[in-house]
Amino acid sequence: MARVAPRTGDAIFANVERVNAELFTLTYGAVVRQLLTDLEEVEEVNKQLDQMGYNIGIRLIDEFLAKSNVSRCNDFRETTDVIAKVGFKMFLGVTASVTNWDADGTCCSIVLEDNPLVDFVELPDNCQGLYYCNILSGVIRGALDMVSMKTEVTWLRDVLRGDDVFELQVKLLKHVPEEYPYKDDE
Amino acid sequence: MANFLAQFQTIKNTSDRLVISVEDVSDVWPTVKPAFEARLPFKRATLNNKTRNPVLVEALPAEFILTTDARLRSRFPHEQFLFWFREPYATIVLVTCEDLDEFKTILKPRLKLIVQNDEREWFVVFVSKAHPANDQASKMAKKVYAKLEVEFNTKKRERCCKYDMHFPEANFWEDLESKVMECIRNTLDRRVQFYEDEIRKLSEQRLMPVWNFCNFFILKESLAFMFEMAHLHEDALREYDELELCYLETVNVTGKQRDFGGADHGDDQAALVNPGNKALTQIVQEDSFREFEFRQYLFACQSKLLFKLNRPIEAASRGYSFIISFSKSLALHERILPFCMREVWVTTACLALIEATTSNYKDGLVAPDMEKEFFRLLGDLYSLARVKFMRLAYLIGYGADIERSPVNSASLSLLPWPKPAVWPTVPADASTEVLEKEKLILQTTSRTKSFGIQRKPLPLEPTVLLREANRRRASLSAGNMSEMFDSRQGPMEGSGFDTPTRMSPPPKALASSSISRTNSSPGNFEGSIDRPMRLAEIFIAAEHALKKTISNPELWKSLSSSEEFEQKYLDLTRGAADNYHRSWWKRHGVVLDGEIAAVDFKHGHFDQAAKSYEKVCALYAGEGWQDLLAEVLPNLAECQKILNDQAGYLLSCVRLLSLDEGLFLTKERQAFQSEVVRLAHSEMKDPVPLDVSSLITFSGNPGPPLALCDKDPGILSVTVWSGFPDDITLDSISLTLNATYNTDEGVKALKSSTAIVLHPGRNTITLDLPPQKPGSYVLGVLTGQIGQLRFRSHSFSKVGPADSDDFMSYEKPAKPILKVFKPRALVDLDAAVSSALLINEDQWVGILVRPVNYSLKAAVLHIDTGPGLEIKESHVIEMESSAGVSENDGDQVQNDGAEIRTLNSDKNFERLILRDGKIEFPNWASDIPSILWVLVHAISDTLSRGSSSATTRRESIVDGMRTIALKLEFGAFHNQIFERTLAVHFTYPFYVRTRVTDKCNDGTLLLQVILHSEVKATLTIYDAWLDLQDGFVHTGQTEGRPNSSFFPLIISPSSKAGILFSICLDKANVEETREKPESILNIKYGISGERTIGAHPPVMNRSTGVDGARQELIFRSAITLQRPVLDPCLAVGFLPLPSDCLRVGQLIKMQWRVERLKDLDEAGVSKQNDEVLYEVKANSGNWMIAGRKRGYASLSPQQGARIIISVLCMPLVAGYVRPPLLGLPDVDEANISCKPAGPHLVCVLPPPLSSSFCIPVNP
Amino acid sequence: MVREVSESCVDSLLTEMVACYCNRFYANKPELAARRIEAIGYQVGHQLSERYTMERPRFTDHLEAIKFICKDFWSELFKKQIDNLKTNHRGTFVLQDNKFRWLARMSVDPSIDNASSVEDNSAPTPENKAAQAMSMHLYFPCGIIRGALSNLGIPCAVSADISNLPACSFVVRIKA
Amino acid sequence: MIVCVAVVGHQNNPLYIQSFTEADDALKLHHIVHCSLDVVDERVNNPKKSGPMLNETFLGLLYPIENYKVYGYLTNTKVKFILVTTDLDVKDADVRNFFRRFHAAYVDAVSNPFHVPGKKITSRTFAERVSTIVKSFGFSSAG
Amino acid sequence: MAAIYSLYIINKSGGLIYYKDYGSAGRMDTNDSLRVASLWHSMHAISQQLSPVSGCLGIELLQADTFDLHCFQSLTGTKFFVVCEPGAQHMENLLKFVYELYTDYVLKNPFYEMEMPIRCELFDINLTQAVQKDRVAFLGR
Repeated sequence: MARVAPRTGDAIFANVERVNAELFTLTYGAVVRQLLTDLEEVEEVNKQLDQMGYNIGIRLIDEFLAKSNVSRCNDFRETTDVIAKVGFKMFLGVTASVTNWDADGTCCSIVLEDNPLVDFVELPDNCQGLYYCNILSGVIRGALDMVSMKTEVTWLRDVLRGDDVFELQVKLLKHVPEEYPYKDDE
Repeated sequence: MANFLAQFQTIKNTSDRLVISVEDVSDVWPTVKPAFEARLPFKRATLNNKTRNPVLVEALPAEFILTTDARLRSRFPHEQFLFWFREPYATIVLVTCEDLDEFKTILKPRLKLIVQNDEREWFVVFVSKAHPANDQASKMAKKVYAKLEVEFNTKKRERCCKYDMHFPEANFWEDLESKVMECIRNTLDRRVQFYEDEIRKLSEQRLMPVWNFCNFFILKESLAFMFEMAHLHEDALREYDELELCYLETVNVTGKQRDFGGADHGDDQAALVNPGNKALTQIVQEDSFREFEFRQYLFACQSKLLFKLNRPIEAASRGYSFIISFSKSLALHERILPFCMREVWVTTACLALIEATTSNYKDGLVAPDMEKEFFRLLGDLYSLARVKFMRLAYLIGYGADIERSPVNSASLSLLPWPKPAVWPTVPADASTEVLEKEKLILQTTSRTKSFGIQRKPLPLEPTVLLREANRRRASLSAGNMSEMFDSRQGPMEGSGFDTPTRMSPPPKALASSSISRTNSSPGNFEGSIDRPMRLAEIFIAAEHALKKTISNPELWKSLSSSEEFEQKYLDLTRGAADNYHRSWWKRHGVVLDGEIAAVDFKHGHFDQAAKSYEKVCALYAGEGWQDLLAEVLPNLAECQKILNDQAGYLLSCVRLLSLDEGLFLTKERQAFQSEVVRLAHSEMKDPVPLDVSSLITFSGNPGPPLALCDKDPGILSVTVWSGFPDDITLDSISLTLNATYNTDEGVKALKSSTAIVLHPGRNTITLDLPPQKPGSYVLGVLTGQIGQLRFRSHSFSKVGPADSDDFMSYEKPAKPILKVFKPRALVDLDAAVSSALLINEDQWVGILVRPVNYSLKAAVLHIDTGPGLEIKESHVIEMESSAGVSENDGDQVQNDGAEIRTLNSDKNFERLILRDGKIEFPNWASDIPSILWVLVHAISDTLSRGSSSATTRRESIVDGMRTIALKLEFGAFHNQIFERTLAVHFTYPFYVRTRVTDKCNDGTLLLQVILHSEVKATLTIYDAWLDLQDGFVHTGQTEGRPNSSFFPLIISPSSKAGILFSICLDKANVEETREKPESILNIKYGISGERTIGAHPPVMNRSTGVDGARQELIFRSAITLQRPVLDPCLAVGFLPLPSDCLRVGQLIKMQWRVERLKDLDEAGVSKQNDEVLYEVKANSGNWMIAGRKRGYASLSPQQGARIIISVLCMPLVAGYVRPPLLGLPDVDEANISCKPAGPHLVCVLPPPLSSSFCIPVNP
Repeated sequence: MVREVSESCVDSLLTEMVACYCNRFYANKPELAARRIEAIGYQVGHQLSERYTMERPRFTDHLEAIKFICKDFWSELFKKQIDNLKTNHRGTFVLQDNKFRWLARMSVDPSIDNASSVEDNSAPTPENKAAQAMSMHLYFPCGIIRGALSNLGIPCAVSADISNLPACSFVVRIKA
Repeated sequence: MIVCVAVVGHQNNPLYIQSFTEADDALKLHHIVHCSLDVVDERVNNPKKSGPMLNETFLGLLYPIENYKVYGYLTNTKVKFILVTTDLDVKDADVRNFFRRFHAAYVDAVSNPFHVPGKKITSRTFAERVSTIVKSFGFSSAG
Repeated sequence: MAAIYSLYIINKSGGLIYYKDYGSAGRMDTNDSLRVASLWHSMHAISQQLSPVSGCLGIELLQADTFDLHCFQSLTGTKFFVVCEPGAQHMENLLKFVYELYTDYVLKNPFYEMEMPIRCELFDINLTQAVQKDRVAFLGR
């Protein structure tokens, strides 16, 4: 059947239900703060945020695919591009750019100038080492997991830590092949 | 027209009430005068105000003046209208007359003449002299009066009234007054009308050059004055307001420079509340009104009216803003005014206004909030006066006496410095004074704060003045034009704010006054402008200048000496503070109290000072204004120190320490600490309690709480933050734990006996923890001792330093720091053998020791055997780890059993020695299950009894039961005790039953012996023989052994085997008494068993090892053989019971049938053999025998005779029980055949349920 | 121009936040989880109220503040107002939203009745388990309301009631 | 010229106070701000005074003292902004506008998830924003 | 005219997580549906391997003489397929739409656990609306 052409991020963002970014920003902020209060260890908080992100990602990917009927990407390069151009736009209303490809095209950086998560945020001195936006990396990891790409997502630059932009490094660990319901030896 | 001013004012001053002229036609005035004047002032009058609305005036003053009076004659018509307010407002025509003719001829024409002039408001009063007794006369009077009325009354207005000299009519005076009022009202209206017209005319041409404010003023004020006379103060006030407005509009805009005024002597004293201060002629010169005087004059008039309206509050508020605005214009003209005129004026003005308003103010006549408002105004006035006064004092060198507090620096530094045209120079002859001052300055060292606190000088240091003064002189000398006119640039210029910015001074100059003093060279000081003046010179110069300015003696007095100054300063400050306290502005009040305190302090009134300071501190602390608090708190502390209020002093020190770090230098904070320590260790009479919650905070360590078991001591480590700048030694410290859930559990205090040194910032201290009750605990209060000082801290590290978590956590529950678990089995002791052991043999009994998540390190086991059991001390005790055992336990143990198996695949084995009943556990056994093998020996001297078909087996567990009491001491301090008594069951290898299987006709009996194996081990029987009791003999020659082909006979666990013996009755000696009542069965057997299973070969040759080596045991069992009933002559039969009716507690009749089977042969039969003795045997626990147990029943000797013996019984227990037995003691058992032969059971049902009838039912 | 994000961001964040606290941290202590979630809401409400009351005169009485919550505040959050406000004039207000957005995507197992209210964390018997799971998601909005009001100087307790879905009513009890 | 701006919490505790004079006279400004709270209290608690502008956030001029003016602003959440200036002819519009922008800055500052309500505002961003607002005071009635 | 017999959703590991029978021909009991699901799952997978062209995404349409089977597999491996009468139109759009409903009402329902059978009334409601013929037709354009 004739595949429907993928839609641009802006087109989708224009159509989806939207809410005040403030609500989102503040809520996330409150969550992070509460986590810090309860878990006390910054490292632990980073882990939890990533975990939460992952759980969100594995659900969100389907919505993403459904709304932005993108077809299967040929390679990792294309995938990351879609995430940056369409994914971020469609959910956060901002666009990211993809840079710093390595030679074999399995590792790149998603660069984010603007990030609604961190409006108003200033890290207190006792929370250095906190990756405030760690939830994002989790989401990406989770989402890619669902389309059978095992990845490793790490923060390279963080505005809250004095850098000029946010930079997420996405490294493709392995491309899990489709598993078949029967074993070959059967 | 200005030349009228003088006259105008005199007139104004002379005339102060309404005039009523009296036309005394017939010379009766003298006689009536007293009566008339008695009516003055008029009680109530209704007049029309400017807007023609009736206004009620109380007590309207007026004056009767005869028209012939000089004051009313000789007026120039042109001044008439100008001073119209003084003209009569009513004219009373007094007449009297006795007869009509006289009236007609003389009086009437005269009156007509008088009243023809319509300018005046008039009416006629007819005075009747007629005495009432003489009614002739009075009639006449009436007639005349009637005539009079006819003549002068018109329909629209009554102009006559009649006054009876002797008996005035009741309503006469009302009549009179109403008429007077009518006249006054009309006159007033007319004149108001006139003035207004005039004023309108003038104000229309206001913008024309010819226009002259003076006329306007006179008209306006005349009108105002008229209103005032008529007590219409509202209107009067309005006139003045309009006048002022007009003045400000017209006068100040017009370009041409007017004389400002205020140059005269005494002008420095504000005259804003006395209008008569200066004659108008002085105020006005060639048509120009001097602003200085005139505005004060206007305000004075206004305030006067306000007071008359008794609105002192409004007066105050208007006055305040007037002063503010007026001082602005004073600033504008400062250059032409005397030195510091402005400051002086404002001071005096405020004081005057305060004086006037307060004297006119009566408490409680206004709403409370209005009142508060009023006091606030007074407060403002006072503080304004205070500030200006301080500035003056400062100029002449009392600066050192002024407290350098935020308040003063704020108010002072916000004031502009005086900007005289020429800065006063030192008079030539003042050299001595200057030297004096120099000395004075050098002496007065500004008080250093306690604790050696260094404060950067607030901007009212002398240097500022020095700079300011010299700057101005320099700039003026340089002819700096901008400076010439800088007074135009608005008051703010040169005010404290931009002072520092403008002349960005080198820090050295700013450092302190002393420097500037040293670098000022003494010597020739002819006011040579280029040389900067020295401070002393400035002071002296200012002093002289001020002396010229200030005319008010006592103001000068209060500046004459620093003591006087201080007095005044105090008064003003108090005034301000007290009033603020009564207003909304508490803070202002409290802060000023602080200033008062400073002075008190200086004079050594430390307790007052302390009180005030405390208030201030409370204010700042309560609202968290630490910077300000840091200013005052040291002073408070010092007071307390001096007052020797140690508790207070310590507290202050602590509070100082707990302020923001940045507020004090480390050096200073160290000083605070050293004070605390010093006091703590100094000799204090009684220990002082101190709350250091803000300084020492504590919390549990991050991470999970310390977990302990019930009755476990432990070591608790707590994080403590110290706010002290240096290490501090706590002699002792104790921390309370609060149980979170069970509140009945009180607070527990943990003490640390040893001294603890707290470093600044984070510390971790450890306290050893006595055993606690189960539950979870949070930290409570930290208390401790520094020398004599008992401190306590409640706070957790919420306010702790930065490294502590300081996130917004609304109701964050206090984190439990300690969890003590419920008492639970920490270890389990159990018998490791699965079945009974052999009695009378050495046997290994295994004790399974299983720690339950708890270490048995260095545990000690006490073993105590019960009666009938002994431990073979000779032998060692063996211990081995028993991984295998843990399989069949709960999963809890299961999985740690699992991990055990992994960690020690090789089973540990060890031999231990039992020392006086105690065993020490090896370490390897502290965490894993292990078995302790103890060699025991159960002794029982009784033979086991077999049972025959006749007698059934008597089961009794107890005689096989032995107990081992175990007591395990373990835990870190052997504080945990676990006690258990193990029951070990011992048994004989066999249980023997016999029965006679067959009777051969040759009299041989086959005796079957059935062996039940009682053990879970295989038994091998090697031999068995029977020692027969009397009455029986063995047949054959087998010596009572079965033929040996039987043996060895293997009996597998818990199975049976049988052996046959052939015996026969011993005919020989039936009769003789039996000394061997029972036969003994001997069995030689072996056993092959494993000790974990249970009965097993005894240890001795187990130690020699080889189980192949067969070792033999002897088992002996007693059995009673019954002679079979060979010739039955009596038969006893148990009659069946009705099936259902056997219930606990219900009587039942048991019946036996006794039958004679055959005649007894004569031999051995007693004569009374027609009677049989019977006896009922029953287990009394099960049965209650109601009838006779024993008795004789007659039974005829003939064969076949039968009787029924019946006995009433009641079953006591439910279940299957053996019924009572009927026995016949007299008859040889051999002759009785029973039916049923063997013992049998009957079923007893439980009792019918009923609450009334209960019997314990044991299962 | 007010900044926006896709609604599913907020939805997933909330879902995950609740899941995280209820299933991972305090799996067996619903009341503790509830406390935390409520606290998160409280902070958000606290900050939002600060933001949304800018540019408007101060409230003179409680009713005004509550009305503000119902109208402007709610529309900022949900692009709709509270549908129905009731009060007993003694400090208790009931704000009902007939189609509460945050419940719009939730469907509890039909098998289980969902009559519940946030207050009762009675022992999680199987039948009110789902109801409790539901109410866990309501602590957040409750916290928001409480935070907003208390920041406006009105200390209060807020609970939610979802006896008739998808309507949801919040009960505000002002602490006298 | 603006001399000092301050944020005062609803318990009258200073949350942020910044003076803009080179002189080290911060202390006296603390004092002025603190005392001006008296006026705020009076305005708010005393019905008579606050007539029509009963519940307007802008409290207007608090102090008519000679050489400086103190303006006040009270948010809905009972947080007070105090402005001390030495210009004696200030347009009300300017002050209102100032407070509006200041309020915005404040709201963003307290929106920082790590800011603890009732605690001092330590945000650098806030400080910077404030100083720009202060600098532009009076010039831009529009902004 | 285009009648839909039944609708299936299979999770990535082949488990049937949703099955709806719209009456009409060939009514089946639960076991049958389970069987069909697992059968289809493996068939679909195998088809991908057997396909001559590389990068094949598996069967999309299976035409039998009594029914058509349209299948749509999301990139996350969830399969939606519908059994309908031969020649029914717009089925892929329907499936696409079901996918969106799935994301909206199943995945966003906090109480739904991934990969588990779907029990969401909201999903049911919206689905039934979607399946009505006119709805399908509408989806077509």
